[in-house]
Amino acid sequence: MSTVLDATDLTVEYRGHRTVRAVDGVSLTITAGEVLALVGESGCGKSSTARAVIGMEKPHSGEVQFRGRPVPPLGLRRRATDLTAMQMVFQDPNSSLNPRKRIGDQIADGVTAARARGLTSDTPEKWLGAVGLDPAMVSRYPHQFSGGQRQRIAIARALAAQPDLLVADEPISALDASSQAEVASMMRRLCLAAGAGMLFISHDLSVVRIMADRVAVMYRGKIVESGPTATVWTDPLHPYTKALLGAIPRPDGKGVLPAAPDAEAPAAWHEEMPEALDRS
Amino acid sequence: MTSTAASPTPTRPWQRWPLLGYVLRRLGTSVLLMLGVTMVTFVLTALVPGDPIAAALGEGAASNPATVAAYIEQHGLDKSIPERYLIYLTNLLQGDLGTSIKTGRPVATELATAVPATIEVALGAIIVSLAVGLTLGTIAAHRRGRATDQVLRVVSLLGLSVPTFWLAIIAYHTFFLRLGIAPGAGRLDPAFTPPPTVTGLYTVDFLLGGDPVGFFDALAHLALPVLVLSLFTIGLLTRFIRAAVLEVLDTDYVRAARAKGLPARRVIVAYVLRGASLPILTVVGVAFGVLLSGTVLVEAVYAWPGLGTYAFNSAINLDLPGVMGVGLVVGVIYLVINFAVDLLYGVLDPRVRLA
Amino acid sequence: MSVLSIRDLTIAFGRHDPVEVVSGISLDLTAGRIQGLAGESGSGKTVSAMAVLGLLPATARVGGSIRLAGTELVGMRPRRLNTIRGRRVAMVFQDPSASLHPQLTIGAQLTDHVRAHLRLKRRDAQQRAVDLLTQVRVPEPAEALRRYPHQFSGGQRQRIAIAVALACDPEVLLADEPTTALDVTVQAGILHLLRELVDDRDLAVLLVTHDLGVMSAVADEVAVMRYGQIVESGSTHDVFTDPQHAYTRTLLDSMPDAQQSLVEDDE
Amino acid sequence: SGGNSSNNSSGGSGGEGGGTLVIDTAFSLETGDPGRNYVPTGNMMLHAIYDTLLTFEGSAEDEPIPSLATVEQNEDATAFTFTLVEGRTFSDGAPVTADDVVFSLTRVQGMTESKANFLMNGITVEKVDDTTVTLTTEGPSLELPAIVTNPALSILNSAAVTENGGTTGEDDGAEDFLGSTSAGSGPYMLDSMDITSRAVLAPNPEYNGEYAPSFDRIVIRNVTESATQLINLQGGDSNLAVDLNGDQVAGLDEGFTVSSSPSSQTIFLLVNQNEEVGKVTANPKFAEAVRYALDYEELLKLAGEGSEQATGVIPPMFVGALDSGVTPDPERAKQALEESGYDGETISLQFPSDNPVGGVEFTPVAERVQAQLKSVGLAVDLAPAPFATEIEPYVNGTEAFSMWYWGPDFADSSSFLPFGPGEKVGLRAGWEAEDDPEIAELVTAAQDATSVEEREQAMREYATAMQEEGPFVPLIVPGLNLASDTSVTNVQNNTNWTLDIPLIQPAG
Amino acid sequence: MNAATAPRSRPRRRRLLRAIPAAWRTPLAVVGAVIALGWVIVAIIAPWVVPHDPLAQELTRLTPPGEVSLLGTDQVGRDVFSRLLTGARVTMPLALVMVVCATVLGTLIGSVAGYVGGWVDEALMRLTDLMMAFPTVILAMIIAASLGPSLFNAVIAGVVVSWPQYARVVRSLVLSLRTQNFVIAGRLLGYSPWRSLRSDILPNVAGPVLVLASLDIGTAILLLTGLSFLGLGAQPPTAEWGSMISGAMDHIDAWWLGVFPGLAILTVVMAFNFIGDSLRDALDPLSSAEREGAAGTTDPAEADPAATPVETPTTEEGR
Ligand SMILES: Nc1ncnc2c1ncn2[C@@H]1O[C@H](COP(=O)(O)OP(=O)(O)OP(=O)(O)O)[C@@H](O)[C@H]1O
Ligand SMILES: Nc1ncnc2c1ncn2[C@@H]1O[C@H](COP(=O)(O)OP(=O)(O)OP(=O)(O)O)[C@@H](O)[C@H]1O
Ligand SMILES: [Mg+2]
Ligand SMILES: [Mg+2]
Repeated sequence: MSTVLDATDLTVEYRGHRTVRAVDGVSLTITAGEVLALVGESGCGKSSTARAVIGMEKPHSGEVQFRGRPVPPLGLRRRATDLTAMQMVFQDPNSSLNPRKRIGDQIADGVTAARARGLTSDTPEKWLGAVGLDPAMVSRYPHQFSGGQRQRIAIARALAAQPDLLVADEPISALDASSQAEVASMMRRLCLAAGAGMLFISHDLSVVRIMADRVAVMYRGKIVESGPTATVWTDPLHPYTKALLGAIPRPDGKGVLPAAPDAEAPAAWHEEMPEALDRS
Repeated sequence: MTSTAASPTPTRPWQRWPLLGYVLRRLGTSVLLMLGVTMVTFVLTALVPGDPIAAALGEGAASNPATVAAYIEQHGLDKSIPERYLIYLTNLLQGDLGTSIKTGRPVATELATAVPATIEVALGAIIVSLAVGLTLGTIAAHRRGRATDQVLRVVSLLGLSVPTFWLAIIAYHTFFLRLGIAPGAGRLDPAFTPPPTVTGLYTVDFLLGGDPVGFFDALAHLALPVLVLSLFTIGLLTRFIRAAVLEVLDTDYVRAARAKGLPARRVIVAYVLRGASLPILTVVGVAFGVLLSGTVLVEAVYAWPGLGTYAFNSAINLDLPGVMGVGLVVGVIYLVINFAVDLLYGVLDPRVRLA
Repeated sequence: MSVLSIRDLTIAFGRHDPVEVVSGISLDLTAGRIQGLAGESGSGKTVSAMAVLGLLPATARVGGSIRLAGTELVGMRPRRLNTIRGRRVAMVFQDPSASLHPQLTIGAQLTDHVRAHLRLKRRDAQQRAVDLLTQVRVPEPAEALRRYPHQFSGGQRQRIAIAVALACDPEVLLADEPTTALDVTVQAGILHLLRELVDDRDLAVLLVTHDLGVMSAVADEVAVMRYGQIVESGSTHDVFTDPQHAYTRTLLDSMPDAQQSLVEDDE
Repeated sequence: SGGNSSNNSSGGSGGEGGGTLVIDTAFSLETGDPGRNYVPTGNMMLHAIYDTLLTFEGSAEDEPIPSLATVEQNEDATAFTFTLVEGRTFSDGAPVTADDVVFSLTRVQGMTESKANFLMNGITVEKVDDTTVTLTTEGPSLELPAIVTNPALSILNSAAVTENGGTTGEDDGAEDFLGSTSAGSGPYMLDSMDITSRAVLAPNPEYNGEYAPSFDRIVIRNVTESATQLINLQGGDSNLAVDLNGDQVAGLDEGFTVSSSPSSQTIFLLVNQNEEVGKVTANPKFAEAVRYALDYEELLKLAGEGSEQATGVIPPMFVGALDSGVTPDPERAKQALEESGYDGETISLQFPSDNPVGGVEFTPVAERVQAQLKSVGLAVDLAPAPFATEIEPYVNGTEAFSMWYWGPDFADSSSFLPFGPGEKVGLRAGWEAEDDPEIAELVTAAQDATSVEEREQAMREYATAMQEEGPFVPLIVPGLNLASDTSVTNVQNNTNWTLDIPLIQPAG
Repeated sequence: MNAATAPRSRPRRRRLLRAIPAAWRTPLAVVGAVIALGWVIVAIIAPWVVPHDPLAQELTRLTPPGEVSLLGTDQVGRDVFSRLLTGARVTMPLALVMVVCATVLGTLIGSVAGYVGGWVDEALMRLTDLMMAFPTVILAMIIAASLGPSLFNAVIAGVVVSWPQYARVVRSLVLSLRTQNFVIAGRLLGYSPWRSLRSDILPNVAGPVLVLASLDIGTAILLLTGLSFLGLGAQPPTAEWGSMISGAMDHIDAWWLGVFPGLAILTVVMAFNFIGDSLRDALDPLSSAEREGAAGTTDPAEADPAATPVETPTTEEGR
């Protein structure tokens, strides 16, 4: 399969009062039709990685290649047409749609982007249907939808552009617990149907388990463990991965308290374990 | 100029501030800003289609060639405008604000009396509006949607609607002449001698000189202009503080404070107002500028020898150095206020760093 | 024995045409036990908890009865309620960063109600605060008193918030989604802490959460709310293993844990 | 609120045997140095502090009377011998000597940057002996006695002034000194002065002249708004208001005395004779049309109490003034307008808007002029500007049609000769000497007169000619309204110093 | 499952459309609208209804109200009532023009500064700083004095002093919008910067700017009348309220000269302030919820009218 995304040695820094190195030497590859999940605790640099990948943030060092060509940072210039094959779905459904524009028009923008690359794309109504919404609602405004629905619309807009790569930054964490799994599986389904690759970011390992082909566990800016989801889930190697998995409370009614790490951040979590990377 | 950054470094505010670098940078931008202010004023005044000399000398002397020549020389009016600006800047660096074309006195001397007079009124008005605005704004926020809130809303919007220049004379007529409860015009009763100048604020100077009678007289003369001026800022602050308090009232930390069973008064003072202090501080800075503007329209009525009158007279008399002086002073006041506001930010909010 | 008993609690909002958001729920909190309250967003969990402390806005109308060891709390005058708030019934809010005042030191927020309720001297109150911080395992407690909330991590902040709630030795603790904003590893620590405190102090806890995993891990009893009503309640084990109400079942089924992986084959 | 401030009346009580006199006026004060002063408030204040060689008493301004000196003039009116009266002293006890006179007058001559400098142009000062000084001029100068009454030519204590930086050259540095204390021989002394707010006078203990100080303290306050002056007077915060207009004093009740009299100023219309500047206004018929179109009595109503119709360029109280002014004649005006070649275009009337003269605001007058001219078919729009902006085009003679005022530099008719063709004001109307050689001759005649009778004759002829052919339309001589409460008496006005402070007495 | 069950949310009108009727419902807004409308009507029909030519000096001067005319006559015998009505034609349109110009200019500069960023932002913001360093009236005074006093120049002065606040507000709005996900999403779809600004950013800036502008009309009227009062605005014989008051200063005993124009200014400014304040309330989610009786919302989702309650089991998480 063809590689759509190849990020090597990405480093992202935020300069300010003190320079924060949010991403510290992260390498990722995604092939077409594959879902790679990036998990880790809050603030570990998942979003920063996603932003660097899509070009919203200029990496401090390292390189991002999309289909073999470098991704320039999103500046004042208009984005090159073929780069519109990279799309993103954001965490906050409230801010990912323009509140003053009908949702149909917003999805249509995706369609236009696909056409500009010489591809065909369905009508906004079709896309609405595809994400499980009533096609009759195209002429509504975003505020007339619930958060979950808005997230679906955002997904429809991204998919309407017929992307080769979809970057989804915690697309489901703002959703009601009961619909998280459903939206996640829908995304996977639609993405794979289009033959696109997906970078799926989440802090919730149990969601990641059901939908990702591969998973990369991130801790404090570094990837500490990666490999096929089932392998990592059943047999974690890195102490941090173990702690992460162990801390998930199971709704089994058994009253078992999840294991809690002693201190806030045991030294072992910082350990580099080359054998935990690229597991098979 | 401030930013929030979360980093667990030292504990005391003054230890945390890398003050020197900050102050230096701040000074740098201030100097640039002042340069801009002087330039704008200079250009504006140079545009004026009049002859400052004729204006200053008036009828008789304007026809006396000797005097005109002396004037032109004294004020360097024969030079080109850029040249004059450069000379002005050079003198400025030596603390010389030039000489008024109209009166022939150093602008610095004239401003030295005008500025404190206005500052005294403006400060008074700020104090009054803050006190009233805090009270009314907090009450309105607590009673939001109820009758009290509506009444306060109308009252504060009314305050924002009154033309000050009109109110000034009406208030003077009413409170001094009709009711006899306000003292006459000016900063002091004619029977009093101004206190020895320390700060230039009569009330403060009287206190420093240990003269309570003079202090009360100065205070009484301050009352009417302050009240008239503060009507607008009371409205401004009340509306604003209401909004700020509302925002804070809706936070979890206030809810948490109430859940702790703290007395209502303590919740308001220690938690709510504390939480609203930053936006309030900002709007107080804005209000100060509004007040400085307002004085122009009010000072004449109260025979108050302040900056407003001075600015008006300088502008109308084409007194270039005078206008420049006003621009400069007002710019400095603006910078000082902004600086003070930013410093206070740091004091009031541990999250704010001066960076 | 029930410390806090809620009977037929109704809550409505709006003066003109009131909307009832909670319609007659009953719950009993018992010392030394954690009562879980689950349910979807907007079902009325938070407002029910707030009604106990009289923290609802003036537009809310509360009906029914809430009794704390026999004393009726509904309709109690604010001044008297203040002697109960924080002293006998305490509350922890969802967002640890939002429930601490950003401009006040931890010390001030930990001691002001202690001094108001227990009339302790400053020094004693501070000593008490240090003890509390030690108990909730905030490192360097003495030093921590002088710091501001932003100088702590999210987990630490929630621990501090819990310490604030426990400062006056309350009998009842209302915890409204105390771990939702935290990472799972941090969440696990807080859950342990909660369990420990309940066991050590004989606290009665109302734990509001929508996370069934959390519920299953720490709650002794569970009540499930929907549309302002309790649709199912019972011991945690029973509810989770043998849900009676259809809604509870849907809820459990939709959990990712209950679902099969969508990834068919490894590559 | 204001709180404890019930001393409205006590502060300003000037009645009982001295006490404080509070005078409100809109300040034009610039300096405490007589030699540098040439503004009304300064004159008012300095007249109470300093004596001049000659003076006027109150509003009696026909002829200067002796003050520090008596005067003798020669036949040609070119040499004037001043003999100091005996025994007068300065406030520090030093006697007034001829040296002081020479110093004071030459000092003004030396200070070229002083606005008063021109008063001494062409005058030579010489000391004869300790009590005698002569002033000589090149040509006949009957007005010299009037000139030396000007407070700018006050006699200073030369010893004190020299000690504090005073010189007779360009390097004089005594202004600051004279701004904080005084060095004169007048009834009062300067106690303190802030040119933006107030000047305080105290009695001169060494005073030994005619007008002994009768107040313990005189406070002259800067109150720019006449409305505030009125309220202050009514409310008892001041005893005397200087700048009230006719309507304002008309509304005062019995508790107040008003001394209204015409000022020596004249408000007039200027009609430019320069074709390049004025186009149609340059036609003499245009001025005629304006002159006869106006209803002067109606205009006068705006000016109120104390004002008079301007009968000509010389105001009524001066030698040579005409007895009656122009009688309106709309028909004549319309005809003249037609003859002038005017065909309906709108003419701008320029005037200074921020400079009331004797309480008369220019704006309503201009509005009324506009309305009246409209009735004869002359369309005018108003183009006011601040004095400072307006004065330059006026002085340079580039205003086609404007409204200005003229006041004498000293109380003498010769101050009105500048209206003549080719003279200072005449030129401002684009009126060259050759435009009207006849009137130009009349001006010379008036200037060169050496006897009072000869002069009066020449003046009258000049005024008459100006009224018929001049490019000026005198409108109003505004009144000066001095309003005072009952605590003071003998409030008199004067051309030179507006209000004669030394004359004022406490009532009762 | 919730994919299938589309929420039966009540049909809702656009937020702005919805906001206006809500705002109109408050008594304050109604009073403001009625007064403002009244003055606007007066301004339109004034020439036909005034009993006298506002410039004609045909009456006895200084007669009190009721004697020869409704509101008395002024110092040159003009009818105060006619001048008052005519005055509405002068100040109000100019204040509107001033606010519109300041808004356009400020929005333009602010959005360019905010969107382009970098040194352009720096330079433009220093410029606004510079303008804000002068108190408005003083700067306006200097400008009016140097351009020469006239109403037109007063408006220019007003624009010069009031655009910076718009620039600031717009800039900060644009700055925060620029990083909003929907703007970035647009850019990822290949929007040009101009298109992004036009279709994603400016429409979302419009609301707050509109509120600011409506609150500013009152201030603009106060500024213009204030300048006229100082003699730097309207010139005689124009019937303008500020200069009418200025003329009245010399006739303080003829109270009707000043009181009526003062009240006219007061009522007009008040009306616009009422409207602006209500509009702000209506657009401000917190208080619009409050007006609907839901004071003290505990649920932020509820506080945001965008996130309206939906009667199906499937709504999003509270936060
Ligand atoms: N614009 C920024 N400026 C400065 N620091 C930033 C900025 N954005 C992120 N950071 C810091 O970079 C680090 C990584 O942030 P990032 O948003 O990538 O984390 P994340 O893994 O997405 O966390 P979350 O799960 O909370 O979204 C954090 O410490 C954060 O504070
Ligand atoms: N102040 C208020 N005014 C009007 N309605 C309110 C107010 N506060 C809450 N509500 C409504 O009451 C209902 C219950 O809200 P509540 O916050 O208790 O839900 P919850 O179960 O805690 O949900 P979540 O899981 O999202 O926290 C909601 O429909 C909400 O819209
Ligand atoms: Mg993130
Ligand atoms: Mg809740």
